[in-house]
Amino acid sequence: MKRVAVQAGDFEVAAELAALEALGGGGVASFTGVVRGGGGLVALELEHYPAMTQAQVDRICDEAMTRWPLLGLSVIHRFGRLEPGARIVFVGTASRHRTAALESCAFLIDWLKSEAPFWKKEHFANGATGWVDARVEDEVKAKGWG
Amino acid sequence: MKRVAVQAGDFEVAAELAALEALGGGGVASFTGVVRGGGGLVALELEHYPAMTQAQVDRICDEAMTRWPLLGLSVIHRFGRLEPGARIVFVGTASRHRTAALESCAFLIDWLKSEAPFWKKEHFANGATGWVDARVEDEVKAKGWG
Amino acid sequence: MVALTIVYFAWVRERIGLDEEQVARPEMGATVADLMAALAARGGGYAEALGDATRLRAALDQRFVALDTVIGDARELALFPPVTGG
Amino acid sequence: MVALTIVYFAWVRERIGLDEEQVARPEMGATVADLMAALAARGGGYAEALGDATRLRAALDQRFVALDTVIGDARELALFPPVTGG
Repeated sequence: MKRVAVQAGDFEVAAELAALEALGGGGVASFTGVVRGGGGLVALELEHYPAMTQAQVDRICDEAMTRWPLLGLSVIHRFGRLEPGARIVFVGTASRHRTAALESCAFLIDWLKSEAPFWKKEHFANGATGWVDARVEDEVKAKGWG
Repeated sequence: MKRVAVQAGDFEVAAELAALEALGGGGVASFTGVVRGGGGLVALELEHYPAMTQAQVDRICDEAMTRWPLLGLSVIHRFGRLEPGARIVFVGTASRHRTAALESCAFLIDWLKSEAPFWKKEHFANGATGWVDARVEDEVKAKGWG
Repeated sequence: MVALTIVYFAWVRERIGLDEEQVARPEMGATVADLMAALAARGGGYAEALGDATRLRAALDQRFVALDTVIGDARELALFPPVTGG
Repeated sequence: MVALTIVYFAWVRERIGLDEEQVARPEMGATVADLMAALAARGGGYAEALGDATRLRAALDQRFVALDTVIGDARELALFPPVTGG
């Protein structure tokens, strides 16, 4: 099972996890990224490269499936305007081996951060806006997977 | 937020994750262990040491909270008779840093495997039963956290 | 001094045929391993369950301890195989 | 040969003021960096957006490429800052 979705709308984490649990693998790992508030942030705007995004996320998932013995994975990435508390991204993996499930989950989120064509713009209460800078440590982390 | 439950009944993963997401941390990681079928297994029976279990799991959680900057965690471990497909254990962590959420989740499940007083007995369709042997690699993994 | 409660789990419990029992408190300085050896000397299920210390783990008053730990004034000793939770 | 489509994202798009445009296909052997320099030479928003190549990344036909990659017969070039998804 490989499920990849790039969408504006929210999603049900429970449904994704239930599908992964049903694969009978023994272990399901997940990571959910949520818009962090504070500092007067009113919204995060996620721009992406529609012609590329789905194929690129798909490629990252295929890479994870060749590296770890996974029974299934599910990756959902949202775009558009998201307010604090909203989910941005979900990664779920199922495997017979808990280490494979957890490591591939970490790999996928690291790779999404540095290899998926999304850009975040912050909107603040005072009207200011700013594009989020890529963090060097994210690129280092993704490269760390070799 | 620290939630520890040792219980016979099932639980709602969605509710646990929602509580962790609501902490506003940015990242929520989880691991769910499910009874693996196959080989004629009809049930797994989980015995535990009631006077010790809750306190010991609590201690493992405190250890995770001193090692990583967590906003919250939730650990649920079931006991009693569980059929293939049933959830056994859930670990959820929330942090501002995705690495902290994912690593502490891996730490908690590794430690639960080697430091929580549970024992698994397998029941097979032909009436045979057998206690699951501890795996050396699990002890090595838990020790790997130092 | 009060008796010592011993609780057994998993196949240790099954082989001995008891969840729990009270025993006379061992002499001062006795370790968990010493008591295990004394129990194993009873033969039968005790020998089967406790004969090979390398396969066993212990807790004193609900804390994991090494088998060479002195029992002292602990109230409860638990004997069991390595844990397999998670 | 058909024109080359260039698509812009994030602050590159904002500074140039365009989502996408068609340009004459650069001469054979030209790299992404060569084209970026030519576009920056237009001045204004182009210079602001594309003047510092170290801050930019590119994709040719929806595949990430290094800036010294030859454009060749690619149909679509994307120029953008380092990605910040996840």
